[in-house]
Amino acid sequence: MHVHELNPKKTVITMVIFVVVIIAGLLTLTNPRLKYALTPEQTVLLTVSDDGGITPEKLELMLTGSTEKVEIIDIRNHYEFARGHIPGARNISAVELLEKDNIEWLKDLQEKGFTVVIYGKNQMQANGPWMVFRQIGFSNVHVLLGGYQYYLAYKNHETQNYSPCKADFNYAEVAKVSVTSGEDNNQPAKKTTIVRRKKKGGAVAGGC
Amino acid sequence: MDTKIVKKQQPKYINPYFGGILLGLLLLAAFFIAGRGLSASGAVKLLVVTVVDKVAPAHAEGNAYYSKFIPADGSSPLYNWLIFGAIGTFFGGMLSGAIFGRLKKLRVEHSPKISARTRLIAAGAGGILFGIGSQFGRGCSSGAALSGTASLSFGGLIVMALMFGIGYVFAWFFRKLWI
Amino acid sequence: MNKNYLFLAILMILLAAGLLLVPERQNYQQIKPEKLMWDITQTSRFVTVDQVAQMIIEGDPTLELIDIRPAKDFEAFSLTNAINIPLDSLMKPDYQDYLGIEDMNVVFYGNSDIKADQAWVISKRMGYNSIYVMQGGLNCWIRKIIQPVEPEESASQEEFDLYQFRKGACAFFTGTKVEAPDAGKTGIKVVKRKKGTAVAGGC
Amino acid sequence: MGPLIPQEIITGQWDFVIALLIGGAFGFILEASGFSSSRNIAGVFYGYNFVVLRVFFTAMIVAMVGLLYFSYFGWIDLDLVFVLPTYLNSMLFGGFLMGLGFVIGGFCPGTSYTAVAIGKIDGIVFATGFLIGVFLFAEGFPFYEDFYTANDLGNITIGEMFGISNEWIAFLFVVVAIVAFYVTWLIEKRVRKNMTEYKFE
Repeated sequence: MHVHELNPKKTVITMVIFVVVIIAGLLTLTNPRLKYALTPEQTVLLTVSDDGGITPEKLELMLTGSTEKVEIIDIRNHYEFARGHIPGARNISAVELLEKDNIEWLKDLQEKGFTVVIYGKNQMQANGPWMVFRQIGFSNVHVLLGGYQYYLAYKNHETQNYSPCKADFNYAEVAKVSVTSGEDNNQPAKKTTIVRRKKKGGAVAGGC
Repeated sequence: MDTKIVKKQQPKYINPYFGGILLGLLLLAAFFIAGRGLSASGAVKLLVVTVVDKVAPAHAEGNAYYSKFIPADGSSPLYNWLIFGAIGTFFGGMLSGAIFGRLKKLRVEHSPKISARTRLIAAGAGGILFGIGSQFGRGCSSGAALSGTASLSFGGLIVMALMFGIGYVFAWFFRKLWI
Repeated sequence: MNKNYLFLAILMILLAAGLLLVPERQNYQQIKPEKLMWDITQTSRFVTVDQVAQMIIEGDPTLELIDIRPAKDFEAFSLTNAINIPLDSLMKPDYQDYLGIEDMNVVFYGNSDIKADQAWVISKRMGYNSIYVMQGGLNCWIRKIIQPVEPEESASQEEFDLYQFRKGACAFFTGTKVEAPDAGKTGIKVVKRKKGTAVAGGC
Repeated sequence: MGPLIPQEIITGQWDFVIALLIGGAFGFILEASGFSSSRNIAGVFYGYNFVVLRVFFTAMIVAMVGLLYFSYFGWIDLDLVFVLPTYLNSMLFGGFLMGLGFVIGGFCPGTSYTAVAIGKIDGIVFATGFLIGVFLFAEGFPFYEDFYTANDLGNITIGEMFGISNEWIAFLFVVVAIVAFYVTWLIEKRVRKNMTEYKFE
């Protein structure tokens, strides 16, 4: 054995430093409380399928029938909830949804085989939270199609079929037809008259 | 034997495991900073490309291998990470040699059983074989075998296994060169 | 043999064994579910059709419209200079390159805003920033920009201004003199993100 | 956060300075470990000096384990780390030639640079031969262009190839390396007893 191979003191020191760095790395790791159960690719498949949405008709059936265990979560704020909500719904506003107690409760429901339906004032409001729940593994969570607005309309029997993702127009046709109507008010767009607009209150932005 | 004499005969090398760990950490740093490992053969490749491009530009353009490494923007292939790495390697070696007292006048190191001329012929032949082999293997022992395997590339493993394996297979034939 | 060698060997084996024992972790580039939920509750991701129309008319170079409808629908009609990424292909590497381009504001749109919002949620999860959803989708686009309704006389001045803008925009998008949406498509300036460069929020 | 340069955290001229520093450290470690001497290197094939194996395997397992830990901590994005693509036929042939060149020449390119740096003529000759070899390869490239790219497996990792996780591969490497260290130590002791002429330079 060569002299320089006799006592690996420096080797040990370097190695220990390396190990300390790695242990420090391990200790500084914060383990996430919530983990994604679906990969982004699986989430894409979920959005493409029509799985996970529940119509008001179906919700009514589930509530009246005794076979299925259903919990309803209203994610609007407390004020809106107080003004009216689906009977039996529990109010957890959107920002509170992922709080520890609520996650525990949802896990409990999932184990007991409950179906959970969440809704907001329209489908958009509940859409994101529903996707988050699905992505973190709550496959029993469904979203109420159309939200509370459409639910009310359904209750008052003033609805047609709810199909939010369909095209309401044949866009190409409409755009072409408008060419003629556009010529009536033959008014070229002047850049000077155009002012950048921020989102205004309900009347302007909420319509569609 | 007097310990002093033993120590004098012994070379002033660092512990190989110490060197190994340092090299491993350096490799890790290279991955962390540059996203790739160490390389030695790439610089020679670029040097060859540059020289051929200077001497016979049309020939270099026509050859699929040279043209791969000639930058499209007309800048010199020498202005490259690999070249700077190789220059660093040279001076790093020189520094170490100076520190440990190995930086001496030009000399040939060879086994006492062979002449210096034989050693040089062998070195040249080995160099040519290594040069051709490193291009087929996408890198030499540092680029493909060490960095490749450390980054868990299957190709790196193949090159490393074959390099040492073939070395052992043919070691018997060339034993006179070394022992 | 020195005991230190034994120590080194054991240390190295333990270190490697540690790799096998540590619990699995997720890709750190994706944002945490908590953060995702927080971003979802913010309404700042929405842009109105008026804003989009204005950006198109002004030729805003940072605007990147992404049409998440199937390719067939996209062929039939699309907004000026929109790029088609059907929702089911959102995660394909080719299309991922369109997201996360520096200085570009991505606006998703579909027939309505629901599917676009879903595309937004997935992209947000992947850590992309500067992404938006066009509120109401194309249905709203047609109702407001192509077929604007004149406000009642009691309406405020602001609403009349808006109506004037929409009529102007309508002429811009449907008028024969100005470039039609279809003509614009040929000149799409495709900027692809360089392979391997920073995904937004990498560090 | 890493790797820094592909993510453009470090940009501009700095990367050449870093290349110089990394290369310098590389050369220093090689020389200091004794790689500037071809007889030290070739000893690995005859059992009288396993320094190559020791340095090489130690570096490999440290870097491999470190890389996997760094990736685990989120300090480095393995997708952005260059994984050498695998062209099976060409790499097998290349490995064959390099093995042959290794045992005949006694250097590899990196070590020959350091040998040149401390004034070894055999190092200079090897490096020149290497340059000629690369030139010969490039000149003959049209003849084996197809062979060069045949059997392209892409940027495949060892774990993917054998269908087990890369963590297990790293663990196996560590175990194999440590066993190899012990066995070669025994061999070296026996071989050196019978060797009298070998002295270091």
